[in-house]
Amino acid sequence: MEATEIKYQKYLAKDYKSENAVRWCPGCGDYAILTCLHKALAELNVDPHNTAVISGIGCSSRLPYYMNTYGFHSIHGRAAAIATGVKVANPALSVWVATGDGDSLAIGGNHFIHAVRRNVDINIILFNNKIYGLTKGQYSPTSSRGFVSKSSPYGTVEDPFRPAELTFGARGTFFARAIDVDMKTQVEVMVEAARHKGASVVEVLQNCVIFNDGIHNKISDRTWKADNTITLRQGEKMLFGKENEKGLVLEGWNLKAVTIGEEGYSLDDVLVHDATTKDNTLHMKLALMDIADDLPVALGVIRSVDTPSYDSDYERQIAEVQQRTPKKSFTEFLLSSSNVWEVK
Amino acid sequence: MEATEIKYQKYLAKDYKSENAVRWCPGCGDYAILTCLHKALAELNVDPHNTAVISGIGCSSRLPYYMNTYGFHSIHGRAAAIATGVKVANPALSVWVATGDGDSLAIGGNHFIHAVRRNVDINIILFNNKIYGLTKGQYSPTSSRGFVSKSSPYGTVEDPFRPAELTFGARGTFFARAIDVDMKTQVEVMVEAARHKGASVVEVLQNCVIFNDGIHNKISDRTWKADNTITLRQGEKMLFGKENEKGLVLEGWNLKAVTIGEEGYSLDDVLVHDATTKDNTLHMKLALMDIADDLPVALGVIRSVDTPSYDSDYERQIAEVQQRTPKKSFTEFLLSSSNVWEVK
Amino acid sequence: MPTNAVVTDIKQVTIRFSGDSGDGMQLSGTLFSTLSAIFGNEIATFPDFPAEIRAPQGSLHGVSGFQVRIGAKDVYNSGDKTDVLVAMNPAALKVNASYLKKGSIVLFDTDSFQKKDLDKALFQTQDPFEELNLDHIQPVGVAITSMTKSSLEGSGLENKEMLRCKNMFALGIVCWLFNRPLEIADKLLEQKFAKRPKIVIANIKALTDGYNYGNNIHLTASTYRIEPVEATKGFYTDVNGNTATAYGLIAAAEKAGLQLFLGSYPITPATDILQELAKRKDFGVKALQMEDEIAGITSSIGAAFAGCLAATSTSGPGLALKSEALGLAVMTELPLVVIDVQRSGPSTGMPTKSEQTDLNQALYGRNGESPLVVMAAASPTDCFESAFTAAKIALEHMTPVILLSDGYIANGSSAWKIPELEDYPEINPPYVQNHFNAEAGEWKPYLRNDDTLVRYWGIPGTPNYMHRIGGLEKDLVTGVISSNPENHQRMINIRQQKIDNIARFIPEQQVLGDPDADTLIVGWGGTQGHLMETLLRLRDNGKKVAYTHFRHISPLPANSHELLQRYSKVIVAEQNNGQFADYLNGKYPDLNSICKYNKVEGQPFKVSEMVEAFTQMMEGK
Amino acid sequence: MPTNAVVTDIKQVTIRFSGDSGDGMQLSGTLFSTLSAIFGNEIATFPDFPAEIRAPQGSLHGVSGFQVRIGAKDVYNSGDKTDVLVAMNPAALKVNASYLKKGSIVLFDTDSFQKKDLDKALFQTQDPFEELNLDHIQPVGVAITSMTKSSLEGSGLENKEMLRCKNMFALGIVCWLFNRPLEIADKLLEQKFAKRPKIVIANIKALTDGYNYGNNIHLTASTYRIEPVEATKGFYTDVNGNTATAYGLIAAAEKAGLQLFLGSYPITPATDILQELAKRKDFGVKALQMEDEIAGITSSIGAAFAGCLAATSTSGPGLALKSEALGLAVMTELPLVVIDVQRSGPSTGMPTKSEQTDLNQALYGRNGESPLVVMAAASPTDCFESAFTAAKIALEHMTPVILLSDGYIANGSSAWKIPELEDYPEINPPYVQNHFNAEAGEWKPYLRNDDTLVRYWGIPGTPNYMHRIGGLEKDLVTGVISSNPENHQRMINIRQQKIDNIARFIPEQQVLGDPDADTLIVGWGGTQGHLMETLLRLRDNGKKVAYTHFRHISPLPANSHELLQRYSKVIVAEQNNGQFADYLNGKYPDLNSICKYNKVEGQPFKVSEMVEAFTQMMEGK
Ligand SMILES: Cc1ncc(C[n+]2csc(CCOP(=O)(O)OP(=O)(O)O)c2C)c(N)n1
Ligand SMILES: Cc1ncc(C[n+]2csc(CCOP(=O)(O)OP(=O)(O)O)c2C)c(N)n1
Ligand code: SF4
Ligand code: SF4
Ligand SMILES: [Mg+2]
Ligand SMILES: [Mg+2]
Repeated sequence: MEATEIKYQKYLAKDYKSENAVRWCPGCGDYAILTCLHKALAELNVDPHNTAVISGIGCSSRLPYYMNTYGFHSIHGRAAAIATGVKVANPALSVWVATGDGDSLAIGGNHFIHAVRRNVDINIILFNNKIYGLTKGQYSPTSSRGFVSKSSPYGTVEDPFRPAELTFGARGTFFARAIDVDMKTQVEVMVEAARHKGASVVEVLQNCVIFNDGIHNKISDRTWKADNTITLRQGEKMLFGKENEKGLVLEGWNLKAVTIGEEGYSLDDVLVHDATTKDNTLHMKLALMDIADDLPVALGVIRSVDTPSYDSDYERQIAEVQQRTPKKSFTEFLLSSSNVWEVK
Repeated sequence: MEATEIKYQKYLAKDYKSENAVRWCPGCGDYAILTCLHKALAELNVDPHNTAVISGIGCSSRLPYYMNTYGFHSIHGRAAAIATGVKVANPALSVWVATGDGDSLAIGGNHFIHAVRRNVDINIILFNNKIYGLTKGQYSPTSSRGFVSKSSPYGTVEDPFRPAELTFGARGTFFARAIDVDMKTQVEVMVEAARHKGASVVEVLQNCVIFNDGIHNKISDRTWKADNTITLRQGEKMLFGKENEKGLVLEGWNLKAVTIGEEGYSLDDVLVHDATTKDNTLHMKLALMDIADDLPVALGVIRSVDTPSYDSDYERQIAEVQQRTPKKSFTEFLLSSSNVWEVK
Repeated sequence: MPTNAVVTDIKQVTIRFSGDSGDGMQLSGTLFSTLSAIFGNEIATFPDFPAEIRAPQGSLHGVSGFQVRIGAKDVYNSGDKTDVLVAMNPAALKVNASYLKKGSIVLFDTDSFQKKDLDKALFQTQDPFEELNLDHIQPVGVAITSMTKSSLEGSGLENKEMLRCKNMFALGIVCWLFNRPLEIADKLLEQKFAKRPKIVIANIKALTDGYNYGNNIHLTASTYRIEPVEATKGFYTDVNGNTATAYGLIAAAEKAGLQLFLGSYPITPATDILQELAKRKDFGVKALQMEDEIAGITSSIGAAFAGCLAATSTSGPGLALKSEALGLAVMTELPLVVIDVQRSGPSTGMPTKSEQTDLNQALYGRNGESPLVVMAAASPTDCFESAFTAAKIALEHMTPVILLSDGYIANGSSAWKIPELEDYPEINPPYVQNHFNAEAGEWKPYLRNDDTLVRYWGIPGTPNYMHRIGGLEKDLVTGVISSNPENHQRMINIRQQKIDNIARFIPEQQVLGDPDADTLIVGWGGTQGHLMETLLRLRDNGKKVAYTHFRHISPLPANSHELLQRYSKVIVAEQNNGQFADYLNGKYPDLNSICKYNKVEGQPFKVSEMVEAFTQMMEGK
Repeated sequence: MPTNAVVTDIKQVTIRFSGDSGDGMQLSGTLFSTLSAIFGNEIATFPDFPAEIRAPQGSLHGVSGFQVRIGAKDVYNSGDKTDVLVAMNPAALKVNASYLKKGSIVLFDTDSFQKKDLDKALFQTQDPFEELNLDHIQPVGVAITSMTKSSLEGSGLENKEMLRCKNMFALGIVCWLFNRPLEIADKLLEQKFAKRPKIVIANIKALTDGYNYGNNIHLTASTYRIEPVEATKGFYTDVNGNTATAYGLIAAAEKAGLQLFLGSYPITPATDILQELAKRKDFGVKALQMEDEIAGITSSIGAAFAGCLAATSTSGPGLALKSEALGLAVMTELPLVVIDVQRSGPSTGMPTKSEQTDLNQALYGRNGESPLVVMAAASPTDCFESAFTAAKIALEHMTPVILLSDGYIANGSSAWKIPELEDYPEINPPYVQNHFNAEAGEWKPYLRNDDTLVRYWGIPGTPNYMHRIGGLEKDLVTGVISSNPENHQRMINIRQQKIDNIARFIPEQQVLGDPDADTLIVGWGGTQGHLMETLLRLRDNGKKVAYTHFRHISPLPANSHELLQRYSKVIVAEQNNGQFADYLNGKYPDLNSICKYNKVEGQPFKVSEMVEAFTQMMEGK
C-alpha cells in the first residue's frame, strides 16, 4: 500500500494528536474511537502528513480537528464523495472518513453506497450511535422500529438500515464491526481496514451518553458481552462465551449458537471464519446475527476481499493510455487533431 | 388494497392511454413497458383517477405523459421521494414510479434505498437499459465493468450495482424482473407488484436501440431465451429450457443448473420457488444468477414478503393517537396546553 | 414578599441566567419568563446556546445563556445589556462581562468560583471581577451549590440529582429580587415534572429556600418591582417562533380543511418545527423525517400534488439543497410553504447563531427565471401570523412561498394571546371542480383564472380531471410540453405576473413614527423588536423619524415604491451585507436615498449602537 | 467549379441544414462549416437540437437543424435568418419558414414531400409553400432520396445505409452552390469514418454526385461565392464552446504544473465537457463521472484540497444542487472552477435551448454571505480564454470561480487559431511552503497575504503543514473554530474584500464604438456575437453608439462604475428578465440610466430586432 510502506522511523499514537481541545460530552464513546484511531495509525506507521481525515457533520464528524494530520470537516453527508476526490487525486495518501449513522446513511446514503460500489481505497469509520447526536436527539436510519425520539414521539414506523447489509448490497469488499469500549478489537479492525485495498467500512457501536445512553448495553456491558458477542478472526474457529465454551454451527441455511459438548456438538462442528471468500452469503449471515435470535453479535473483520480499487485502476488506465500515446504538449496535441488548417 | 378494490365496471387497457403522442425512438423497449402497464392496470381494474404515476428525468421518465392517470414528470432522481409524499398524503391512491437506471441508482440512489427501507407502498418500475439514454449515451451505475461509452472512452473501472442486491441491502420486501419483449411476464409481475403491500421493485431489462442496442440480447433473444432465463413462479418447481428439461438444484451454498435425468438429478431434486420467506438468502442467490456462471437469469417475482407498509402504519399511528385523545379544535388545544394564563 | 428591602419601581429589566450547558439555565430562564408573563408583564427572551457540542464542564465554550427581558410595556426585544446576571461559574461571568450594565447585579455561586473553576475559564488571577475590570457592578456571592445540597438533605435524591436543583435555588433568589409570587412557579414545575413527584418536591423546595434566602439576608442589592400591566383581555400562553410557526401551519390547514404534511430533515435552528409537528398526530398532521433536505421538499411537493397543505422546514444549508426542487414547484405551480430559519453562514458557519443572510438565496437561488413569494416573520408571535398567511397565499395562488424566520425569533419567546380561528380569513384553494367554469373535458392543467393568473388545482382522486404536470416548459393553453420560443417568453412573463399580482392581495405597507419625518428606517424579518425600540429612543431623543417593517418581500406591497420615495433618507438595517437594500435599489433604480446599516455578528442588533449610528446618518454622517 | 451559372460575390451568407434527427444534418452542417473555415472564411455555427428524445420520424418535434454562417469577415454570430435552407422533409420547412430571408433558396427533397410526409408535418394541403405563404423564396426541388439510392447502386451497402448518405448528396449540392472544392470534404470524411472504408467511399460518391448534379442542371438559382480572407498567419482548427472550455482547463493545468481533476455528472448541454476530458487520459486528466452533481462538486473539492486544479461542469439544475457545497468551497477558500453551461429554465425547462437566466443563481445561490468570482464566456473560442482565466484566478486567489457559458456558444463553433502556451501568463498558486515567510510551525491555515488577503495552500503530503479546514466559522488568526461575534464580522468582511481585490488583477473594461456616444450598449456572456453585429449595423445606420461586453461580473472591472456613468443611456441587453441590469443598479445606486432589453425565448438574439429596439430606445422610446 503506497500510503503505509514501512518506514524506519516510528510514530507514536501521540504524534497523531492535534493541539485542539477535544469537545465531546464527558463519557461519549467518541473519545475511545479517537484514541483507537491514533493507535491504529501508529501501528500502521503512516506519516501524519500523508494522512487525510475527512468528515461530514455530526458529533462524530468533529474527529478531524483532533488529528495531527491533514483534515477536512466538510458538510453533512458528503465525506465519502470528498474522500473519493482526495484519494483519486492523490492515491499515495492514507484516506479516512469519520462519519455518523445520520451523516452517511441518511443524507449521505448515496455517496456511501457509490463509494463502496466503486471500491475507492478509503477507510470509513461509521460511528453508529443510532441517533442524531449533534442536533440533539432525533432518530436515525439505524434506529430500531418503534424507537421513541424527539422526532418520533410515538415511535418510528420504519425498519432501520443494517450497515453491513447495505454495504453488501452495494458490493462492499470490507466490513468490520467493533464496540467503542472494546479498544483492542477496534484498533485491530482499523489496521485491517487500512491494509485492505478498496473501500473499508468499520462500524463502531458507539454510545451517546446524552441522547441514547445505553443503546448498545446488551452487548457492550461486561455482564453480557462474552455471551452476547463473538469476535471473528480470520482462520479461527467461531467461539465465544466467557470460557470460549460456545460456538457457531451451520444448520441448514442458518447459523446456530451451541455449547460445545452439549446436544452432541463438538469443537469440530464449529465453523472456521474466512473473511476472504468472494461469496458473501455467510458473511451476511454473520453480520446480521442478533441476540433477539439467540445469536451473538459479530465483531471483528467480517468480510475482507481484495479486488483492485477504483483509484488504482484509474491510475493504471492513465498509465496505459500514456504508454500507448507518445507524450505531447498541449499545442502539439491540438496541431495533431483532425480539422487543422494553416493560414500562411 | 385500498386503491384496487374490485369495481363492477371494468376498465380496458386503452382507458389508461393518454392522448399524447408517444415520443420514444422507434424500436425502443420503453413502448412495450408502457403497453404492459396499461394492461396491468386494466387487470387490476384500478380507477384511472385513483392512479398516480410519478417519474424523474430520463427517456423512461417520459412515461407519465402517456398515461391517462394523474401523472408527475418531476426532476432527476427524486421520483421515489415524491411518490413517498403522494402515497403518505393519500394512501388510497395506486402509486407508480417510472424510473431509469441512472435516475434511480445514480442521482436518485438515496431516495431509492430509503423508500425501499421504509417500505412505502409504491410500485417502482426500473427501466434498466444500462445506459443514460436521454443524455445520449454515458455509462450508468448498472453498466458492466469495462463498458465503453461516451463518458468512459477507455472502459469503466467500477463494478455496477445489481438492482436486486441493492434492493435487498435496503431490506426490500418485493423484487421482480422481466424483459421488455416478454410482455406476458411483465404484466404478471406488475400486477403482483401492485398487490404487494410495501415498496415493490420491478426491474425491466430494457433495450435502448440507439445507445446500447442489444445489451440484453444474450437473454432476450429468442435463440437463447429459453436456456438463458428462468421464469420463477410461486410454489412451482424451478424449471427452464425449451422443454422445461432443466432445473435448479442446491449444491452446498450454491445454485446449480442441471438437466433432469442427467448426472443422477431427478425432478424431485429441483427446488420449489417460495418468494414469501422472510429470509432472503435464496432470493438473493436467485436474483444474482448470471449466464457467466452457467446459471439462467431469473425472471418473475423473486421475492414478495408482506409486512406493514410505512403509509399504512403511519395512518394506524394517527388513528391510535386520535382515539386516545379526544378531538379538539386548534384553539381548544392551545387552551389546554401548559403555561396558559388569563388576563381579565 | 420582601419586607425590609429597598424596592425600586422600574419599567423594564433584563436578566440573564448563565452557566454550564448542564446547569439548567434554559429551564430557569423559561420558568422566569413564563411566570412573569403570567404575572402580567410583557416578555422577550433570547436563549443563547453554545455551539452544538457539549464542551468540557466549566469551559468558556460550554457557556449556555438564557436572557429574559420583562417590563410593564414596550418590551420589543430581549435587551442589549443585562441588569442582572446569574453566573453559575467563572466562565459565565467572563463570557457575559461586556454585556453588563453599569450598576448591574451579578449573582454568582461562590462554591464554583474556586481556583480550579477559575482555571477552566482561563482566568490568570484569583479575582475574576478585578481581572475583568468589573468595578461598576454589584457582585452578590451566594454559596448556591452547598445551600442547595443542605436544602435537599433527606429528600431521598442522589447527590447528582440534588445538584441539578441549583438552578431552582438561583431562580428563587431572582424571584425574590423581582417580587414574583412562587405559586405560579410551583404550578409550572408540577406540570413540567408531572411524572416524577420526587423531583417536583425537590425543585420547589430549592426554589423556596432560594427565595427565602434572598428574603432573609436581603442581600446588599436593591430589589426591583415591575408592575403587571393591563393587556387585552383573554387567554395567553408564551410561545417561541418555531412553535408559533408550526401552529400557524396547523391553523391554516384547519381553516382550509386540508391535511397538513411536512417533509423535513433536522437542522439547527429549525428542528423544533419538525419536532412540534411530529407530536401533532392528534390533528392528523403528517410530519415525516426524510433522509435529507431534498427528500424533505420533494416528498412535500408530492403531498402538495396529492392535495395536502404541504410544507418543508429547514435552515440555510438545507435551503441550498432544496434549490433545484423549488424550481420544480415554481414550474408546476404547486402550493408549498418553505420555512427557512436562518442561521449564520456561509456554509456551516455558526449554526446556533442568528442572522439574515439568506434573503438573496430565497429570492434568487434557483436556475432560470423562477419567481416565487418571499416573506419574513418579524417576531416569535408573528411567526404564527406569517406562517398562516404564507399557507394562505401558497394555497390560493398555487405557488411556493418561502417564509424566512431566524434563530433569534425561532428560539426567543413572547407572550401570545391565544387566537380564535374565527377571526382569521378563509382559505379557498382553486379546486378545479369548484372553480373551473366549463366541462371537465375542456380543462387543461395550466389554464388560469384570468384575473389572478392562478391555475386550478386538480387533485389525484378527483374523477375526470386526470392530467400530467412536470418540470418541462409547457404550452400556455394545452399544457403539453413545448419548446416554442414565443410560448416560452409568454410563460416566463405569466409566471412573473402571477407573483406580482399577489401584491393586490396583501396589505399595504404601514409606517410608524413621525408622519413628516425626512428619514425612514426600513427593516424586515426578526429585527423588528430592536428596530421598534430604536425608533422610540430616537424619538425620545427628539428626532423626527419614521419606520416601516417589511413582512412581504416578493412581491413587495403595492405602495412600497411610493412610500420609499417620500423620504430623503432611507436607512435599511439588516443583519447581512445589504441584501434587501440592493434588492430595493434593483427594483426602484430611481431611488438614490438608501443608506445601509449592516451588522453580521451572529448576535441580535444592539439598540444603543443603532441609536448612535442612525443619529449620525441622519445628521448626514 | 460551376461554369455557366450566375455567380454572386457576397460578404456573408447563412445556411441551415434541417431534417429529421436521423437525417444526419449535424454532420452535413459541421462538414460544411469546417471546410469553409479551411477554405479561409470566418464561420459561426448554431446546432439547434430537438428536445432530447427522438420524436416520430417526420414530425415537427423531431426536426434537427444546423445553421452555419460564413463570410469574408465580421461573422460574429450564426445569423438571424437564412439565405439557404436545406429541408429534408416538410416538417423542416414548416419549422424554419419564419426564418427565411426574402429571396432565399429552399433546397428540398421532393421524394419526402409526399402526402404522407405532409400529413406528418400537419399540413392541410398538398402545397406546403403556398400554405406557409412562402411566395418570396426560390424553392429548388431535388429528388434527393432516389438519386442518392441510384448513386450508390452497386456500392454493396444495404438500403438503410444508402439512405443515410442523403445528407451528403444534399451537401454536395450546397458545395456546388458555394463553390467549395470537394477535396477538403473528402479528406474530412476519410478521417471521420477512418475505420469503415466502405462508408467513406459511399459518402464521397454521394457528395460528388450531388455536386455534379448541381453543376449539371445548374438549378434555377444563382450561386454564391464567398472569397477567402486574409487571417492572421498560423494554424487553425474549429472548436465549439464546450471543447474550448475543456481545453482551457487542460491548458491552465499544464501551465500551473498541476493535475486536472473534473468531478461531474452528465447534463445537457454541458455533458461534452465531461466527455472531452474523459478522453484526455493522455494528459493525465482525471475526469470522474460521479453519482450526481453534489458528488461531482464535492469530489472536486476533495481534489482541490488534495492539490489538483479541480473543476466541475454542469447546467442550471445541476448548479442548484451544488449550492450548498459551493458555500463550503467559499468558506474553506479552496480553488475550484465551476462551469455552468446555461440552458432554458426554470426547472427542467427546455434543456436543449439556451438563455442567460442563471446569473442570479451564480451570484446569490448560497446560504449566508458567500462571495465568489463570477465570469461569463463571450463566444465559442472565448470559452478557452475564459476557462484559462477562471482557473488562474481560482488557483492564485484560492476561491471558487463560477464560469457561465450557455448552450448557444457551447454547441456553436468558430475557427480558432491554435494557441501557443508560451503566450499565456504564468499561474502561481500560493503554495505555503513557497510563499509563507516564517517557520512552518507558525503557520495557520487562514493566515493571509496582507496585500491580496489570499490564504496559503498547504497540500496533503507536504511535511510540517498538517492542518484542518472546514465549513464552520474560524478565528481570523488561529484558524480554530470560533463563534466570536466580532471575529465573524471581520471574517465576513475579509472574504468579501478578498473577492473585491481581484478587480485589481483583471483587465479594465474596454469600450467599442463611438468614443463620444451618449448611449452605451452593455452585454455579457454568449450574446457578444449578436451585440457586436448590432453595434456595426447601428453605426452603419449613422447612430453614435458605444458597446461594452463584460467577461468579469464578480468582481466587476475596476473602471466599471466610472465607465457606466459616462453615458446618459445604458442599454443592458440580456436573455433573462434583467438580472445583470438589477445587479448593476444594486452595485451603483446612483446610476439611473439603465434601460433593459430582455428576451427569454430560448433562442439566440436577433440582430434585426435589436437594431430596431435600440434605435427606438435611443430616440427616447
Ligand atoms: C445540510 C444539513 N442538513 C442538516 C444538518 C444538521 N445536522 C447536523 S449533524 C446531523 C445528524 C447527526 O447525526 P449523525 O450523523 O448520526 O452524527 P452524531 O452526531 O450522532 O455523531 C444533522 C441532521 C446540517 N448540518 N446540514
Ligand atoms: C439534476 C439533473 N442532472 C442531470 C440531468 C441530465 N439527465 C437527464 S436524464 C439523465 C440520465 C438518464 O438515464 P436513465 O435514468 O437511465 O434514463 P434513460 O434515459 O436511460 O431511460 C441525466 C443524467 C438532469 N436532467 N437533471
Ligand atoms: S451528544 Fe452524544 S454523540 Fe454527541 S458528543 Fe455528546 S454523547 Fe457524544
Ligand atoms: S435513446 Fe434509447 S432509451 Fe431513449 S427513447 Fe431512444 S431507444 Fe429508448
Ligand atoms: Mg449518530
Ligand atoms: Mg437508462
